[in-house]
Amino acid sequence: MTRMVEFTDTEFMIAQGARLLEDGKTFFVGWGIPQVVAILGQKLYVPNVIQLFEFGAIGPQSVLPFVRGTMGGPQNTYRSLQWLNMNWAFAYSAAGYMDYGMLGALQIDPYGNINSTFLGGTYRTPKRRFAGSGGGNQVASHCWKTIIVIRHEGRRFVPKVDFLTSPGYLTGPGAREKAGLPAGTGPYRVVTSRGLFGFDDETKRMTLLAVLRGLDPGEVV
Amino acid sequence: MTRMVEFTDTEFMIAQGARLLEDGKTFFVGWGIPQVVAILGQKLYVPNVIQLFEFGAIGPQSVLPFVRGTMGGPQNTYRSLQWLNMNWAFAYSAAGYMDYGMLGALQIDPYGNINSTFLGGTYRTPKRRFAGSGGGNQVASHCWKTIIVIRHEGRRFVPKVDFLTSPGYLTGPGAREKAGLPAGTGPYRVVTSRGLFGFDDETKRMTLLAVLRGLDPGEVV
Amino acid sequence: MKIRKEGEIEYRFEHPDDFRNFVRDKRSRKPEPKLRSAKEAVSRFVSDGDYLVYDFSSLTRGPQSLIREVIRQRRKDLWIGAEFTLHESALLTGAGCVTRIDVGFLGYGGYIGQAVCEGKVRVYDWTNGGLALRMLAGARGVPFLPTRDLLGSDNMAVSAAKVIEDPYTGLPLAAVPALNPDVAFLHVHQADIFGDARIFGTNLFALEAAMASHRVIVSAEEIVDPEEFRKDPMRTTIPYFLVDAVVHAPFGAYPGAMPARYEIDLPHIDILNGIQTEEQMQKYLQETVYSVADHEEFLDKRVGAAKMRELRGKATIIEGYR
Amino acid sequence: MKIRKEGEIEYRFEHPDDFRNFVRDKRSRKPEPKLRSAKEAVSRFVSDGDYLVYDFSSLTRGPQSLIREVIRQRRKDLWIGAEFTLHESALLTGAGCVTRIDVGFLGYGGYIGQAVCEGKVRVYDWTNGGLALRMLAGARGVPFLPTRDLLGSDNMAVSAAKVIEDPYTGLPLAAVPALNPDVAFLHVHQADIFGDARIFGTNLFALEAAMASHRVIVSAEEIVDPEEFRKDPMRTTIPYFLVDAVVHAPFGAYPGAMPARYEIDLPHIDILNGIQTEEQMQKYLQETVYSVADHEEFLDKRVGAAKMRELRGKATIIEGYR
Repeated sequence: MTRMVEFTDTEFMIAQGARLLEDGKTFFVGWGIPQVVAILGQKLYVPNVIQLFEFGAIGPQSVLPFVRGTMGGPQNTYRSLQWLNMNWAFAYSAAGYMDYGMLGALQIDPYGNINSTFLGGTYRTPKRRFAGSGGGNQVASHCWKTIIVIRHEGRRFVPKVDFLTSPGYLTGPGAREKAGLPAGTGPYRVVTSRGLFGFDDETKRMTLLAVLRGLDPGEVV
Repeated sequence: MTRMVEFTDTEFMIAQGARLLEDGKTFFVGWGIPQVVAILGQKLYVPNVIQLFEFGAIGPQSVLPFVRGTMGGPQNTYRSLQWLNMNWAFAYSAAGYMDYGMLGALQIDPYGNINSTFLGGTYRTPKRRFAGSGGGNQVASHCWKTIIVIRHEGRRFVPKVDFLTSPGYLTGPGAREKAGLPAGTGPYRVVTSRGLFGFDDETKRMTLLAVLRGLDPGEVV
Repeated sequence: MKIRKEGEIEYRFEHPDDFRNFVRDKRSRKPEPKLRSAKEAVSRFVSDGDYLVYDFSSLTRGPQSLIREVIRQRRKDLWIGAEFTLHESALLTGAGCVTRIDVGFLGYGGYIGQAVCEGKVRVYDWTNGGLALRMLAGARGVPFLPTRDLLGSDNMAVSAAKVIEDPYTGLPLAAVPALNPDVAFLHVHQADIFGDARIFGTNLFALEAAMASHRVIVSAEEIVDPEEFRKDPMRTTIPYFLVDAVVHAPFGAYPGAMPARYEIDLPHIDILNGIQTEEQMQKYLQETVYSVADHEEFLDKRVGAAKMRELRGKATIIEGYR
Repeated sequence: MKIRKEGEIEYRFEHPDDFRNFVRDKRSRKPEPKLRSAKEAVSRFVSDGDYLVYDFSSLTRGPQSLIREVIRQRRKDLWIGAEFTLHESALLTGAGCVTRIDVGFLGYGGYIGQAVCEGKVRVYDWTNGGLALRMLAGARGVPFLPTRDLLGSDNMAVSAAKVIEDPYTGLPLAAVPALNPDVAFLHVHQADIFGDARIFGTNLFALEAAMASHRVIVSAEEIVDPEEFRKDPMRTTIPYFLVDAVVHAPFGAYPGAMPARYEIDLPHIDILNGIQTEEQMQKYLQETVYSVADHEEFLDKRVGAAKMRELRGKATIIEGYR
C-alpha cells in the first residue's frame, strides 16, 4: 500500500525547486520562496551548494527556524564563508561566479521576462504596487541560469508583463546580448505549482517540460 | 650663549615640512621623505593629524624605528583607525576628505607639475629611470593642497618636466579644472633644503616665501 | 541645486565638486565628543526636504529608533533612498514625512502599496544593485559608475540610469549617477564618543553611505572606549571623521533584530504587516511614537524589560558577530 | 586575444564575456583539497607569456617564495602588474622571466632602472590608483571604470587610459580598462586546504585580484581548519572558490616582513638594494634561487633557524593582526 501525503501548491513548488539545485554550484538566492527552496535543497540534496545573498552573505548554511520575510538575519547568514556587502555580492555575480539565480515573480511572459513591481494601471498610478526589483534585476542579469518560482495562475502567465523588472530573453533570440547584458545568460527553468518549464534554444520561448502527476498538459499550458 | 646644532639639507627639509602640518586635518602621505615628515610632525606638533596611506592605513600613529624605504609595514600601520585597501584609500581622497597631500619629487616646474618617473632621454629610452607615480598621481589629483618636498638643486627646478607624473597647475590658471581634475585643488607649498615656496593665486606660478636663515634670496631663486 | 528633472523623472544628483566642497568646509576631522540624544541629533542634522538613506532594514539592524525620532519631530518632504525599505517607508509615509522613495525593495503590507497607488508618495525604481552602485560612486567622488545590469529592463525607463558605450569594447553599459545623500542613519553594534563605529555581520553599503553623505548619524547598541578601535583597526566599519553624531540606542533596531544581540519581535512585526488603513496607521504611530517622549520611554512603557529579556535570550546565534 | 596594441602601447585586456566564460567553465566551486608544493602550483598554473599580479611588496607580505619558484622554473615572457614592484621586478628581469611591467611603483636599486633604460624590459605607467581601479573593474565584470585622476598627466599618454565624458555633468573623466590577469599570487597569514584565506592588516587589492584573475595561488604562513572560516566570516579575505592552489609557505614573504609574524631582514634587503651589475644579479640568483631545490631548502640552507628566530623575535607589533 502507498501512503498518501497531502501537500499545498506552494509546498510542491518548493520541493520542485529544491530538486533543481545542482551540488557544487553557486546559487544567487532571491527574497522569499527561493530562500526556502535553497534551505530545503541544501538540507536534502546539495550539501556543497554555495548560496549567495545580495546583503553580503557568501556561502551561508542557513539554520531553521527561518523567520518568514526576513533577509539578512543571523539565520540565513549563519556559517558563511565570508561576510561582505551588497556591492561585493553583485561583483561575484557580475564577474560570472554565480551559476544559478533563483527568483520569485508576480508575472512572467513567454520570454521569461519577470514583473515584480506592479499589476494594472501605469507605473505612476498602478492598480497594485509590489516590492519591485530588490536585487532581482541584478540576479536575472548576471547569473548564468535563472530559475523562476511562480504560482501557477493564468493571470501570472501573460503575453506581455505590466513592467519588465528583471530581464528574461527580452524580445527573443540575441536581445539580451544586444542590450548589453552578459552573453550566455538567461532564464533556465520556471517552476510552478503544476509543472516545470524550460526555454527553447532557438526561439527562447517558454516550453513545458513536465507536469504534476495526475494533471494532463492541457490543464497546465 | 647659543648652542650650535648642525643639520643636513635633508634634515632641514624634513623639519620645515613637519612645521607645515596643520593639526586636526587629514594628510595623504606619499612614499619616502613625506613619511618621515609625517612621523616627526605628529610627534612634535600635530597629535591629532589624520595620516592616510595608499596601502590602506587610515589614521595610523606610526612608531619608530621606521624602516627606511618600507611602506605598509607594521610600523607605519600601527594604531590606525581603520585598515582597508588601496581602492578605499583613494576613495577617501577622491571624495574630498584629504586636506593635504605630501609628495617627494625628482623634478618640478614653475606650475608645480611633478616628475618622478624618468630623467633624460625619452619615456621608452630614458637616461635614468625612477619609481614613477606610485600613488602620487592620485594624491596630487585628489588632495585639496599638495605639499612637495624636494632637494634644492638647480637640475630639479626646470621650466618643463621630462615627464608629468603628478599634476600641478598643468599649463596655468584653470588648466586643472579643464582637464577634469577636482576643482579647487593643486600644489600649495614646495619645501626645499634652502627655502619655502608657494604659488601665486593669479598666475599659479611658484613664488619664494622664505629662505633658510643665513642665505639671501639670490642663492635660492 | 541637488534635484534634477528629466521629463517625468526626478533624481537626486550633486556635482562631485559641490560635494567635495562640502566635505572640505563642513566636515570636521577633529576627534570631538559627538554623543547626542536622538532628539538633538535629528533636530540638528535632519531638515525638511532632506534626502535620507539608512543601512539595512526594519527587520535587521535598521536604525528604527532614529526613524521613530524623525516621525516624532514630524519632518516633511523627505526623500528616502533604501535598498530594503520595509516598514520604514510605510511609517514615514503614514506620518507624512516622506514624499519620494528610491528603491530598492519596497515593502511590506498593504499600506505603503496603497499609498503609492494613490500617489501619496512617488517611487523611483533603481533596483538594489543600482542604489548600492550609486552610493559607491558618491563615495568614490565620481559622477557615475557603469554596470552590466538594468539594461533592457523598465527600471532604465523610470530611473535616470543611462545607456553609455564602453570605450574599450563598444558594449552598451548602464550608467548610474552618484548619490550623495543629505544624511545617513547607521545603527551599529559598537561606537565610541567620537564616532568610530563597528558593525558585526554583513552590511548593505555602510561605508559607502558614510563617505557619500553630507551628514552621518550613528546609533549604537553600545558605547566603547576609543582605544578599542586603534587596537583592532580591521574591525572598524566607519572611522570617526565620517560621523557627525553618535546616539546611544540600546534596542535601537527594535522591533527588528540586532544580530547576536536580540531577535526580531515577530508579534510586533505582524502588527506592522497588518496595517492597511489610515486609521490603523495613525493608531500605531500614536501608540509607538507620538505618545512617548523618546526611545528610552518607548522601551520602558511600550516594550518592557520582560520582552527585551525574552528577545535577548532568543538571539542564540553569536558565532562570528564580534 | 588578451593583448591589445594602440600604436606604441600594448595593454592586457579581455572582453568581460570571455572572462565570464572562463569563470563558468574552468573554475571549480567544489571544496576540494588544493594543498600543493610551490613547484606543482607554479608549474601547473603559471605559463610562459602569462600576465601575473601579486599583492603587496618584497618588503611587506609579498609572495617571495612563489616568485623565487617562478624564477627557478625559468618562466619566460611574463608580464607583471604590480602596484609596488620593488625587488621582484629586478629579480624576475635578471632571471629573464619578465619582458613587460605595468606599474605602479617601480623600484628599487640600480639594476631594474638600468634594465628599463637598456630596453631589456618595457614599463607601462598606469599609477597605483590606476592599477587598483583596473583590478576592481576586472572583479566587477565591467570593461572599464572612471576616475578623476590620471587626467592632465603623461601617464595618460603612455598607458591605454582614455578620456571620456561623464553623461551627467559633461566632466572629462579618465577611464581605465578592466584587468583580468592570468594568475594572481597572494601570500596570507592563514589558509585552509580548500583555499579560504585570511590576510591580517591592510591589503592592496587582494579580493579584487582573486576575483579578477583566471588562476589564484595562495601561499600561507599557516594552514588552519576550514571550520575556522565559517566560525568567523568577517575575517575571510578570500573564499575557497576563488583559489586554485594553496601552498604552505612559512617565511614565504622573506626577506620581507610578514606583519605580526616576522620582521624584514634588513641586511638581506641591503644586498638586494646593492645589486647593480649583471654579475651581481646572477650571483644573487645562483645563491638564493638556482642552487636550492625549493623554499624549504632555501630556509634551511640560506636563511637558517637562528635568523628566523631572530626575525620572529623582532616582530613585536602584534596588536590588531588577528
